[in-house]
Amino acid sequence: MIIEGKQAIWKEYQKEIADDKYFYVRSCVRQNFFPGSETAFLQIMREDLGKDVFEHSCHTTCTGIGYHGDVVPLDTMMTVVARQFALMTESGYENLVPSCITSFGIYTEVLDTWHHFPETEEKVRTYLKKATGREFQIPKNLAHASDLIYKFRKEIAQKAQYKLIDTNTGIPLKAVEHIGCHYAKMFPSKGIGGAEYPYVLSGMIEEWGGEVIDYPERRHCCGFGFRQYLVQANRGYSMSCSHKKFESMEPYHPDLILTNCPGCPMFLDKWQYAIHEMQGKSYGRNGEGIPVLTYEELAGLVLGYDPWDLGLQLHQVPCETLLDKMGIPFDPAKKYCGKNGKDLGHPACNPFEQKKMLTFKD
Amino acid sequence: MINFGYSLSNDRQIDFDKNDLKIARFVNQGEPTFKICIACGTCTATCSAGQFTDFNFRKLMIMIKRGEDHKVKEEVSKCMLCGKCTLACPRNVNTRNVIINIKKAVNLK
Amino acid sequence: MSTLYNELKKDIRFEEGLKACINCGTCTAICAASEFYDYDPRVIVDTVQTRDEQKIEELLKSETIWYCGECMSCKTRCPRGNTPGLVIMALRALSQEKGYFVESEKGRQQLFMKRVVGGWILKYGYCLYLEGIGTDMYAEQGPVWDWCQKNWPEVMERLGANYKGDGPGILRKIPEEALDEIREIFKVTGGDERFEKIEHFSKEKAKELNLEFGEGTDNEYFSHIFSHNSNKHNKG
Amino acid sequence: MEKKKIVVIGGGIAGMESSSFLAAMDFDVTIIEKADKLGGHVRNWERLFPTMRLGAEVLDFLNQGVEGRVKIVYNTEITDIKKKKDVFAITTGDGKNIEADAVLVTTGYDLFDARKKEEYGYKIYDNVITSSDLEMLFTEGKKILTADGKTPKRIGFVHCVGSRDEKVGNAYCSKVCCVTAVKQAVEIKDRLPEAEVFCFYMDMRMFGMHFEFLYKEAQEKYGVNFIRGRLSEASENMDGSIVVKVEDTLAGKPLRMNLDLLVLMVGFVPSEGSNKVGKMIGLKTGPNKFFKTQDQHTLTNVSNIEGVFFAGACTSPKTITETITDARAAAVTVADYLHDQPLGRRTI
Amino acid sequence: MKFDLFVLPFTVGLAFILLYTVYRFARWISKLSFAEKKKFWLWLFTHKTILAIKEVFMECLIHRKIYKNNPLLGYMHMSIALGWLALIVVGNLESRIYSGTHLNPPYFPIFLRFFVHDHHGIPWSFFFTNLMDLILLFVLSGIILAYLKRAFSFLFGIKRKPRRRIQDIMIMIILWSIFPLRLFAESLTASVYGNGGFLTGTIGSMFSYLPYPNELAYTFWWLYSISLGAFFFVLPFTRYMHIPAEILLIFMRRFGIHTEKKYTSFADLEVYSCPKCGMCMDKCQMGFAANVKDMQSVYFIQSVRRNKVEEQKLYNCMICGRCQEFCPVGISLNDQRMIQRRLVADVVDAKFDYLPEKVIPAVDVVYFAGCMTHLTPAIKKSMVEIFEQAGVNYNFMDADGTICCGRPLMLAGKDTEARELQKRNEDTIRSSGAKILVTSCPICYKVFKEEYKLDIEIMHHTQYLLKLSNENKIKVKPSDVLAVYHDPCELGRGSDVYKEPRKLLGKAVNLQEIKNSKEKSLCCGGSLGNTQMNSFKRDMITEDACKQLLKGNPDLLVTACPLCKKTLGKYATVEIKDIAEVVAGQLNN
Repeated sequence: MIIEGKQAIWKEYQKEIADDKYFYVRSCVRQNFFPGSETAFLQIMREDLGKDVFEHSCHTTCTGIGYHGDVVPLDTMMTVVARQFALMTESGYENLVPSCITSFGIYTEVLDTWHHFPETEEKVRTYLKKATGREFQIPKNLAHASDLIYKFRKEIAQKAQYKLIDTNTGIPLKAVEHIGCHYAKMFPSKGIGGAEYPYVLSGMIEEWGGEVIDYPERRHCCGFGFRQYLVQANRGYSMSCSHKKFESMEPYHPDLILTNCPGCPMFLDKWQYAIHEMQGKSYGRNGEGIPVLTYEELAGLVLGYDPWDLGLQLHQVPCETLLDKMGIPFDPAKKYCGKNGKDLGHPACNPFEQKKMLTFKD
Repeated sequence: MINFGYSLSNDRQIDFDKNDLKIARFVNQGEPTFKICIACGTCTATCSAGQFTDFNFRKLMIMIKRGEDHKVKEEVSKCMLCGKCTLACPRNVNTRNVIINIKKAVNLK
Repeated sequence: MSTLYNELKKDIRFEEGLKACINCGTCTAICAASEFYDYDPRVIVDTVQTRDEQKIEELLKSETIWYCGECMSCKTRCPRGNTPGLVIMALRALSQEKGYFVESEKGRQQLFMKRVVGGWILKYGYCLYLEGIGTDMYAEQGPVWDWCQKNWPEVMERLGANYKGDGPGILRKIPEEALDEIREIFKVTGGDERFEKIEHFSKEKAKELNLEFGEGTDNEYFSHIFSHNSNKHNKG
Repeated sequence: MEKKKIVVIGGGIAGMESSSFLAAMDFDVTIIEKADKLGGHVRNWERLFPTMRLGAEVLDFLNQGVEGRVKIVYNTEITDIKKKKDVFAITTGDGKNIEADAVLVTTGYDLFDARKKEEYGYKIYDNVITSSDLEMLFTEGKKILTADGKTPKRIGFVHCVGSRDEKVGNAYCSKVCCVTAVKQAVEIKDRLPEAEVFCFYMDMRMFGMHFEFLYKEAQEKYGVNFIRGRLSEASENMDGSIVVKVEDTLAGKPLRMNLDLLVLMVGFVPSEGSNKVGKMIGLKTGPNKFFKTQDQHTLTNVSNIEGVFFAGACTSPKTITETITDARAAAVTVADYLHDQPLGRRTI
Repeated sequence: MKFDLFVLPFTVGLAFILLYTVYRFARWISKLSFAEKKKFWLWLFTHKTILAIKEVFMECLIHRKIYKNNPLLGYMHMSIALGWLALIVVGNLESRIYSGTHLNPPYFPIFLRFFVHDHHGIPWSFFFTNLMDLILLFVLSGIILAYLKRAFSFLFGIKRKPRRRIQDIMIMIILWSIFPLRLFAESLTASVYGNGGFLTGTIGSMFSYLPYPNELAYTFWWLYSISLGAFFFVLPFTRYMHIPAEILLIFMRRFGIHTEKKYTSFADLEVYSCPKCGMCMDKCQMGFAANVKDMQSVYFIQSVRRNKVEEQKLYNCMICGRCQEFCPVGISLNDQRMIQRRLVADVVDAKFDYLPEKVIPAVDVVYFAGCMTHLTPAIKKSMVEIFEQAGVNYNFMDADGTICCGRPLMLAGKDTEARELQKRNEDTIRSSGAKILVTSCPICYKVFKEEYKLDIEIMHHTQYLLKLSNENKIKVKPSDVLAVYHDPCELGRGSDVYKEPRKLLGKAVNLQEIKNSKEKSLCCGGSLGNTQMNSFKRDMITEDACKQLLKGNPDLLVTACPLCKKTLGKYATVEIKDIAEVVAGQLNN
């Protein structure tokens, strides 16, 4: 691997990202499965970086999953998107920041469509007016939430309390990144680093002391495939895709998988469990899984947030080993507690934790 | 082991490095013109068996060259050996002998 | 020229997605679906560009158009600047428009997508909703998720969500007037129409297959399309 | 009366052959060459398809025409060209001025920069090289080795890299890559008989005399394998070998394969020189960004500016044979113009 | 009782060969199938035996077949075979007269001159002495020719000689020495006693100056006897075994026993009857046109006899049957090859369950174009045109897709598979209730005739078109086109159809006959019988065949087989047409 080659490409794919005043739209998947991540993102942006990130209580889904599940027609999707724009315009913002890669893809696609087929924009404006009486301006700047973290990765590094370095050995931790198909595959120029060697996550990992490792199936889809996961009959496909990735990354022994898209971390996390339950195979060392983090969670950890405030307890693959490596203190007892220590009991057996016990015993 | 109501799908991708090329090697030995096929499909277009079934000799040869053996025996058994393809082949591949050699190869294993 | 082809051409995504295909196979080579299904986007695009009415109709009734995962990896690479993924979306739209989707096992699953994802959008304003994604239907979500769901309010509280609350925040309750706007948009832009079509044709099909059909998720037809897999989708 | 002056821009094979003929027709010919030698790209090619003759032999032949007949200005680039009435004033980098009654543009082509095909990982993966890198190994008589010095067991050739690809803005076919791939595949098998060689192609465009024969020989005698499918992506394995993803379109299935060495058959793009010179005189370019000739069938050496002519690959990808023929045609066209023959006045 | 030690080698040898021959004959006969045995014993005591004896005389002694193709060679064989027999017969007569008794030991006539020197008072002695000398001279002339043939085979128009094995060379030398030895023995004895005929006497008088005449003569009698004995002893292990074998073969053949699909006792007898004369070699196109020299029938039969059949060589034959036509023993070489192919390719590895059940409407005539005909559409077009013109109630059975007739599979030795296809076609044809089946492809024709279980008339279109024109269903107008006709192997030698195409063509064009036509006609090189030969070799054969066909510069080359048409078309320098096209072109209704 010749790193200079990649750097050359990264230089070519730098995109304009606004400095401040962002209009934030939430992600259906992320807020359900990684609520801690969205919380952390806002906290980091607002408190640690002192940025103005506004969230409108009336904003909704972009209908992305419905659209890519082919039940929501193009016009409907575009009009819903237009409504988000309207809310932004009305709130006096110009920089749109979606928390979801599918949304990011949707917004990019819509803007691109309007650019190439202006008549469609006109149509949508009339639809929106008719349906809601609203009007909108096209965002000046569109960036995915991870683009912001990337943009401010250096600032975060300065405030960093922990690094992606194995505190016992001093060796940088090995991270594989999973970018999420809709981030740049559709519009390479809209993603930092482009479609082939996206830099948005690699930049964070490098900046925070880790080592990025490339592996043959890096670009492969996690397998969500919308209808492919949601309908049980199709899930074999969904799982097989992640399986392909795990098989490909296994020999590199990554310490963690860092993800960009809200769905991917959920799948890369849960499929490790399912594959283990089906085939008895696990991909981490000592029969453990490979911890999967969202970029918000990683940023949070680096900045010294409490792992349980970030929601790492919601991961099926435990992250404790990673925390140990990074030297992040945590209180196992608080892991499954509610606010101010309320005991919420325990999840039923976690295969990976059992394994861990075993391996610790012998 | 839990049953989730579905399972891993098997991979359709031709994994060239995992595949075994012994049939291909055998046929190359027995009928060297096997090598010079340009997969133009004339054989398949003219094939007598092809009039009645989805037998595709062009594809069969490719599959063998890629080591995708699982369907070869069943496929090759459809050939009537009539020899039209030999007459039609622009590259003078001795198709009948190719078929005969494929049959030998599959019968070997 | 084929009338179906003309209808496809009306779809902007089709215009965008198919100029002229040279059958190089770049799309199939990178396609996740083609690794696990008898699926070849190259062939689909090539079939469409024959403009053959009958072939296209067969396609619209086929399983194959439902295999794509819409990851759009094909868009990145096509040397002719086509996007098979978009062509698929156009085909799926037309297949539902014409009611052909119920002719295929995978196509029939659209009823699930409509009722679940579609339903949630109109009800909650989100494509996914907590209560709907329990381990009963999504077993692979595992024990932790199970625990999480049991203790949802507390867990959410701990993680700074505004669960079912007013104002902004995670999983907040979206105000009715906002949801009304969304519903209105669906009405105006053909979303409802699509939904009705899916319901209508599915009902017909259920009759044909004489499976008990009903509202919601708790009926024979629904659970059939959700879990039935003929395993005829990957002959290797 | 004194000789008419002609400046030939570029001393590649097109420049060489056309100026030889023009000089022989008793014109005062000057070649302006940016390098310190004549011959252009051909200097980097050891052997030529389909005959495997040495490139040097062709250059020697062309030199015999140039030597003693033609003035050559080496290591010189043109900074400006002005046209006053029928006379061109050419300013060179070192400030000299050269006058000419006619200008023949033979600025040729550049090879496509393979880095633009990011997914193939040129200059990122250690074992991905281009056809010209490989040819360089041949010319310098070096061993063919992987990055870590091993003898490659399996080598792949990717056709159409930077050609027939709108993603990099080149929709045209570069014409010579298919046959070059076959030539180089054969040469590799000559050097490494044990190695497996695979060519990944979209269409085998064996248009030239004997090309098809070479193709057949590659299959029959050398056992080179051909897979019809365009490489979608290449990735690097732990051991540095390359895994490629392609659809075997003839099998209708995606295929993955590990290769020790991946050779990218880079196509033609208009040369930097062409672009500069083009801007200076205001030469039109066609949709493929090569110089646009007055007419595609008939006025193939005539530019949109009177007194400026084209020869060789600056108007479109050409084989050596075609370039030489085109150069001679250009010579006649220029002479015809300077003699003010009515032939040049024909319109279409 | 006259006796001398030296007669022993001969006598013992003779005894051995007689016993051995009886044993082999018994074995061959006993191993016949019941049906064949029945035939054998049934016909043995009938006129067929007489005919057989006549044939034995014509072929084994006169060597008629060889004469036909090569008189000089014929004479050589005859002089030795017939001459030798004459020596034995006449010698016997003579000996009876000399000894005055009918009971002489077997060696007595052979060595008569040794035992009897005084001819005074013996009637006819002068006549016999000179007659025997004459016969001896006759035989010697053959032997001399044999020497010459060995040295300068070209004198006999022989291009290739098969490689000989050591025992064959040995026995040949022995054979060559027998009669010269006899000559010397008799001449020396003659010189001692001053008698002898015009040959032995004359030579004897030359020897009269030699010392120890008695001892010398005695030595030669020993040598003569030894050479005879040796000949008899090695014979069974050499190609000369064909001499007794062929006799039995002729009888059995006369009694209607044939080579079948399995390797029967008769097939084995055929194999032993091969004299390895190598006549097949020069006639094999793969030899003289394509320079393939290791697969000809002579070698093939050898390999069967030593059961060392090599698959590659077994399949490297066009089954054109040309060698068979020229085989002096008339061995059914094609059948022999097919037997071996069946043995090699015994695995059943084809399944045709995908073939549809096809039913066709009731018609008088079913037309089966055949696979190859679909590659030469002009032929089927012409046929359809003619059918329409003649107003025949027919059905074009394989208009959309042919189920192969099965012959190609059979040629590869795969009869079981072939049968499956044939059943399909039989059912379809039966469903039509037609009276006649017409096919355009000789390959199909042959197999339809021989293998199909159909009780309707099978016709190749050459025959059928002739029938139509004879019945005036079509009128063929003549033209002055000079045409040459190429006999397709499967139609000519394969199915014995020579007359009809010529009669039919005669009506439309001026037909030109050439040297290699009918039985001798050349294969076009396209043969489906050979799976081994590459296209270059095939082309060599085709090119050569074309040259020979077009020697007389005809305007038109006509054939009656789509495969031949397609193959010859490659090198034909004049227009090439199928006979059906010619007829269709000359219709005037």
